[in-house]
Amino acid sequence: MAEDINTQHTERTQKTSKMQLVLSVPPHVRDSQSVTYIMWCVVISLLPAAGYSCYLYGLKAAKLLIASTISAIIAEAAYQMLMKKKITAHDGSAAITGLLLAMNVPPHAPVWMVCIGSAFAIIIAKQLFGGIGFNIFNPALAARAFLMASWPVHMTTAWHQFNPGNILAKDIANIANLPPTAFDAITSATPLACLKSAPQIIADYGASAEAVLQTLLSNTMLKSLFIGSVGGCLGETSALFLLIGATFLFIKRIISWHIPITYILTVAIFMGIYYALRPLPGAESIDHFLPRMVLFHILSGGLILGAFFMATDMVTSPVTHIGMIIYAIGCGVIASIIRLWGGYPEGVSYSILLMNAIVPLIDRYIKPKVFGTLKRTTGE
Amino acid sequence: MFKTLIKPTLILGTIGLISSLTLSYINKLTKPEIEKRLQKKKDEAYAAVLPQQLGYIIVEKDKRVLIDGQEFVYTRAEKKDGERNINAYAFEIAKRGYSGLIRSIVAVDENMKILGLSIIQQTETPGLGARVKEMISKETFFSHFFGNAAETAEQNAQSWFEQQFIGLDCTKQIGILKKGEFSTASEEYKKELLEKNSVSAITGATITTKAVIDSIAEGIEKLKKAIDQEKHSQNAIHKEGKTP
Amino acid sequence: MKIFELIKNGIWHRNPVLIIGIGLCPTLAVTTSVSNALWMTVAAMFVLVGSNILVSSIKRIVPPHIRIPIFITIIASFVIIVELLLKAYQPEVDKALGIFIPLIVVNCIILGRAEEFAYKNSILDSLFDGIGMGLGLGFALTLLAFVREILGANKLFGYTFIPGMEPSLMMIMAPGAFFTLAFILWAMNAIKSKQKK
Amino acid sequence: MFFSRFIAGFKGGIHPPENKFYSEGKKFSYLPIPHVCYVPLQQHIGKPARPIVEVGQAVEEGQLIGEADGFISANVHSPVPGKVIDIVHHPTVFSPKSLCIVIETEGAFTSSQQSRVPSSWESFSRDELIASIKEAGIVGLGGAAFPTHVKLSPPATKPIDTLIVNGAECEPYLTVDDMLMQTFPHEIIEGIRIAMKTLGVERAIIGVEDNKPDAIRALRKVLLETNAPTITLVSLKTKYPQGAEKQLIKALLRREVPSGGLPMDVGVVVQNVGTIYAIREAVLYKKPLYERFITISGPIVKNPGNYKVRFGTKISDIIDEIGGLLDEPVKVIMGGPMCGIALDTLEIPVVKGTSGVLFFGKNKIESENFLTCIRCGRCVAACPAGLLPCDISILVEKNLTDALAMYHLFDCIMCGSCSFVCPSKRPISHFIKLGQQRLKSASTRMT
Amino acid sequence: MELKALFTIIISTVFINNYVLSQLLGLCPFCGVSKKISSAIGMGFAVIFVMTMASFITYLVYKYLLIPYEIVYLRTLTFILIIASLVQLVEMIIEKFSPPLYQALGIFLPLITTNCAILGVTVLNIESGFVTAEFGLVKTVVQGLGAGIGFLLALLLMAGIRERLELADVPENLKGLPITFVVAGLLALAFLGFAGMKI
Ligand SMILES: Cc1cc2nc3c(=O)[nH]c(=O)nc-3n(C[C@H](O)[C@H](O)[C@H](O)COP(=O)(O)O)c2cc1C
Ligand SMILES: Cc1cc2nc3c(=O)[nH]c(=O)nc-3n(C[C@H](O)[C@H](O)[C@H](O)COP(=O)(O)O)c2cc1C
Ligand SMILES: Cc1cc2nc3c(=O)[nH]c(=O)nc-3n(C[C@H](O)[C@H](O)[C@H](O)COP(=O)(O)O)c2cc1C
Ligand SMILES: Cc1cc2nc3c(=O)[nH]c(=O)nc-3n(C[C@H](O)[C@H](O)[C@H](O)CO)c2cc1C
Ligand code: SF4
Ligand code: SF4
Ligand code: SF4
Ligand code: SF4
Ligand code: FES
Repeated sequence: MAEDINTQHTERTQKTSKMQLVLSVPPHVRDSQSVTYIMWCVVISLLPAAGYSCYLYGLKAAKLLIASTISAIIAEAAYQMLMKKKITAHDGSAAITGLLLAMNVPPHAPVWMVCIGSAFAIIIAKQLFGGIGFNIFNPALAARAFLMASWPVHMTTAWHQFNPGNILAKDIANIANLPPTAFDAITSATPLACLKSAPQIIADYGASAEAVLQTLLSNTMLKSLFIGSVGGCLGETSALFLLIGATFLFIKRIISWHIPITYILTVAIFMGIYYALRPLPGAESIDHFLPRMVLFHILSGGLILGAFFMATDMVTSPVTHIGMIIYAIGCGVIASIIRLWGGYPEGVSYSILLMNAIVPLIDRYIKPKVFGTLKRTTGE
Repeated sequence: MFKTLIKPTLILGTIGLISSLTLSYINKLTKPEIEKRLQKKKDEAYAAVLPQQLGYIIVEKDKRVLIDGQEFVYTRAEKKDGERNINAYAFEIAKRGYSGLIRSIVAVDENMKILGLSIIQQTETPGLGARVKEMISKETFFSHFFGNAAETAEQNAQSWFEQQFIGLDCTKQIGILKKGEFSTASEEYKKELLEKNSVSAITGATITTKAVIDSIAEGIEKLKKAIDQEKHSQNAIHKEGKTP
Repeated sequence: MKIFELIKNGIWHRNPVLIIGIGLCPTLAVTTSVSNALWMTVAAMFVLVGSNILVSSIKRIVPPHIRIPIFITIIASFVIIVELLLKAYQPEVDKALGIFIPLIVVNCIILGRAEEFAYKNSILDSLFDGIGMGLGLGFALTLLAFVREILGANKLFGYTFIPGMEPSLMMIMAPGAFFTLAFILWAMNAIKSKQKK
Repeated sequence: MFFSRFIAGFKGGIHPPENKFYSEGKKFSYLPIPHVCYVPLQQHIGKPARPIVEVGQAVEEGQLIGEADGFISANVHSPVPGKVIDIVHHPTVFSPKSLCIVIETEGAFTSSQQSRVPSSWESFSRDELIASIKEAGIVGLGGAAFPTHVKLSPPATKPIDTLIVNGAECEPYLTVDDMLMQTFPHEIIEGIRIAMKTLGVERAIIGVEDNKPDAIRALRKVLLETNAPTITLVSLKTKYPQGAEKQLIKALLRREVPSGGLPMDVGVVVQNVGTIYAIREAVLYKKPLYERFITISGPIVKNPGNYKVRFGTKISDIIDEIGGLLDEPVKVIMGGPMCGIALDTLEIPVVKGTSGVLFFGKNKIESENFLTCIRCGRCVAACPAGLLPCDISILVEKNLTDALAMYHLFDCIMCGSCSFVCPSKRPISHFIKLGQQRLKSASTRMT
Repeated sequence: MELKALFTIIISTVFINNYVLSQLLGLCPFCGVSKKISSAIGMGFAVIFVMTMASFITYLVYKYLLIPYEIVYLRTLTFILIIASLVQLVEMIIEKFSPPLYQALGIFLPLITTNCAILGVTVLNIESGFVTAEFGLVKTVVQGLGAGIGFLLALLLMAGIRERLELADVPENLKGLPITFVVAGLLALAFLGFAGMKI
């Protein structure tokens, strides 16, 4: 393209001898945010949550985070070297992918597994499509789905054994006087898994439905969910630290409200309607059951992480604001459906992946309204 | 007319006829074999859940009854214990597991204690749910083809998962323990399971495990109803017999 | 010489799966293990060779405008024969391959060869074309199954491959099938474009 | 009835750093007359003027030297008294080789001090008004340099009800319009009344961005004094490209100029404040358009400010006159940084459409390597025309001209907002221009 | 029969056990006709139509012809002939009565005869045990419909993605079929999210 621009001017005679004026096409000023800048900002915004998970889970978590990030960067560089492409591994996008992948695995997952996952994310989900900007699926989530399908046991069981001495789980008070075994079962599983298997806990440990619900929806539990003292994937424990990072991204205008807010609202509304129609057994005995349940769903699992950091991945989300809203509603509905009826306790990552597949169609049919015309679509 | 319509029809008809004839001939040839195998398979399944050493003899095979509007198939076996006839029942039951139906044959004695369980059909994830049929074997590809045959372990007809159900009491809820693989060799483990009336789940496949347990419970319910029905109808026959 | 050509064609130059890209469903679905792949090859080759010979031998009396129904009838008959034989003598195989045995009927390779080759060539050539194409299918199936069984189940012919390795279960599920085929086709394309140069 | 509103106005738009501080509030100063002027015969959209002087001929200041040739064309006058020393091809912003009349300054400035006695324009008929505007060679000073007399005489089929006066000046760095409104508020209001009479409209709206409070205050004061209820002043939200006419019309009147249409299709004519000022000069004093106010600015200019410059003055002469530069210039832009054109030589003369000249030094150069589109959607959000700049840029890059047809390329107003926001630094608006060219040549091939 | 059972069948065939992405059926048209969205839509609707019709007819033939005359072993032959003639018939009828529809669907219909998803759905209908189930016919037809919708969904997603990939820097040797399979693999991974769903 540069030649193109230059040829337009070659005929001009250069009268002022020593001066070499630089030509460029308008506009001559550019926004200061470059791709690299944006990507490293996202990395920084993830650091509070990542650091907190190291505090919670200790060295193991740090190892996972670092190994995953580094192997993603290495995979990117290695592929680009092998294919003789320009090396862009330092632009931070691979680092985000690696970091997010690690934040999406349980704290005690084996290190070799996340390394394979990172390589899968970068090579199969991203580089085979042409690298940054061309991938259809969110690389980190594609890799998570790959790990889930490949080593489901590591992905669904390696939750607990916290770093001794941290505040985890101690916060949650056994206010409902559950039998200690049942209480242990509740506090040592992820909250969503616990909700899903509540009937079984009730059957297995002889706890009452009310007591289990009371524990799950207690103030201390909700507070722990917010601050992050209950189990979960590395990055999904603390809503607070994720929100700090997300605020940073908002301030930097790297993400807009459309996707995260719509996503979370959709889940809230869906869950609100569902539990209003079919309250859980034991719900009557809990005051403010509905708002508590909705809050529980918002704070638990990867919803905050997914809504603010993964659904917002610009490459794999629509370009128009209306498209983004449709996409986010789709994510919310699918995530809720999987949470309520699916085989997994958590549906955020699959919901985003599935909506990624629809993004090309959304982008094709949802187009901005052209100024001076009545139609919205420019195609067909 | 002849060229465009009749001739093609004739040819097509002839070919259809020839192929049907051939096929029916082959069908005739293979049919007994297929039926034999199906039967054998079923017998094997029954034999697996009602092993001979227990001494039961099948008396009523594949009885079909309607329970709650659905067909229920069960088999009754008997053994003599002095004066008394001891009954045992085997039934086929299916329930949705992680991905698709899991069909099993279960045999219980009069007290609803499990005599044997055999999973005859499942489409669970290989390496996870599909491990319900996993045999314990240390054999590897290399040892099998290149190593010495001595390592080859003896093959059991039942998987470790199926075996751990033997002896559990179906009148009570069967529990799930997550303690890793149940080893047929470990007496202690077996004792613990019996004590807690539980089975050990396959790691990462609780859904499959639960589906099997639930299907047993469902089957037992149906079986009880079927036995009741049987008694009723026998009573009715008795009454009818008496009235004239 | 021609025979050799025909077989080479089937396995390599005009490999139905890897080059032409047809007959994909059985290729992906049944390649969870090498033994499944081999049995599928046997079954498909039986139908392929049988229908090729038969079509070639009756090509003179088949009017062109009704040839397709006739081919389908012939192919379906062979498929039923295979189905019945497997049910009778290899019930385990029948169960493992399941619905993909009847689906041999619609496998584009077979109808394609009947139409493209057998209908125009001699019986002997058709026989070897059938064998060649069958081997080509078998090559593709076995290659896929080999990769998938080892990576996905850590097994080969049903026996543990490397004790202690944790296989990637995905490889024996649908996504693994797609990825493996993608990589094999990628390699094929690379080889082809290198040869062109 | 005047009121002020804060209106966001149109969809899209961006907020580039304004950088107006260099020249903001700097009073107009008059640049000395250049020794030699290169007066292009093409300083406007449309056909170039026809030269009517010969080499060696003496000319007066303001004498007609190029005659409008055709309907859309404009007269060109001599900016200085002197002698025509040559008629040559010389680089201008319009093309690398454009016919210029070279005039060497000589003699007395008789005509510039023409009778400064205003004629009473109220007695002029519309035709007389248009004739004097045409005579003065006035073209739009807002950038596009479209002949003003054409704009002010719309066909009878297009009734006009509103004159919009564009005082938005949304481009960064530029401050001429701001200064003009501060310095000559009476003149501008009078000019508006003249333009209204010329057009025969009852209503005029002045749109000024709210980052020019002094200009707003000055105009408002005059409006109060003169009690002109048909003229309103609207304070607009500062947002680029608030000054683009379609966006301005939308913001002020909620009317959308139809795709492919002109402002007159929705009953509006838009004129820049500079143009309005020039109209008044032409009507009242018969003063032809041979000089204008421009902003000279940029980080390396010693005395950035707002200057009155004669057309034909070369940039190199300007540099000397304003006291030089602090550093070697690396990039020189004629116009604003968003729409302006980068020059490759300082020999280029100032023309009617020149609203400013900006000088940048070394630290301005960025490597212009662009990356692949990461589909961030910023360009889509920024595009005031409602296009999909990202898709268009990719299609042009991949040379897929056929697919371009349905992307409304010709609705692009070339504002450059898309390129500005793109984090991959893609020269999107340039791609769009290329795409337009390819589509045009494709359609001519077809016919 | 509750509506829920039918709903379950639809959800199951469209999402949980999608014919293309998890059962690996109908892959040839899936790869062959997914280059453009417009043809994907045409093919998808043609498949829905034929699948539903074929499910209906094969069910009747199986239940009232093959079983009573004890010739179930002819199932494959009968079904494929039924499908072939059905496609022919549909083609003729549409051509006669709705030329525009024929324009839209016409070119896809002949391809459908050799689409194994169609034969697959008819065979699976039988193997799902619908023949002996109550309301078997309705369930069969619904399953045919669901399978068709699932096929359309997968095809549409793939077509959308492939149109976008036209503009992507996919490595030269990976273009065409190989990258299509990579996408299919990732789609299948995403659809695993529905696995184990209980409705
Ligand atoms: C690819 C994949 C396949 C799975 N297959 C099965 C399965 O066959 N049976 C099963 O019970 N759970 C299966 N699961 C479900 C999970 O392992 C689930 O978390 C588990 O059943 C819950 O039980 P746990 O408490 O033992 O982890 C599968 C999960 C994935 C990701
Ligand atoms: C070919 C052409 C014809 C035009 N005709 C008219 C016209 O008849 N009336 C009018 O008011 N403006 C007319 N315009 C002027 C435009 O409306 C607009 O003011 C001009 O292009 C400058 O706009 P800009 O400075 O926003 O780029 C015309 C412009 C062009 C290019
Ligand atoms: C992106 C863009 C921004 C513009 N901004 C302004 C502006 O701030 N002020 C202005 O007077 N004209 C601006 N224009 C030009 C106007 O569209 C329009 O041509 C002008 O106001 C017409 O008046 P004129 O004929 O008197 O120049 C802009 C044009 C474009 C394309
Ligand atoms: C706001 C934001 C969110 C991102 N989220 C992800 C993500 O969830 N997964 C990922 O692999 N990359 C993510 N990236 C990085 C980058 O967009 C991604 O690697 C591209 O998909 C690669 O083409 C994100 C980038 C930004 C700016
Ligand atoms: S040319 Fe640019 S700066 Fe000047 S007025 Fe128009 S938009 Fe504003
Ligand atoms: S230059 Fe064209 S495409 Fe780009 S933002 Fe402006 S109007 Fe939109
Ligand atoms: S702003 Fe640049 S990177 Fe973002 S979508 Fe537009 S073209 Fe692509
Ligand atoms: S008909 Fe044959 S070639 Fe066409 S899509 Fe099906 S398999 Fe591929
Ligand atoms: S569609 Fe299944 S084999 Fe081709």
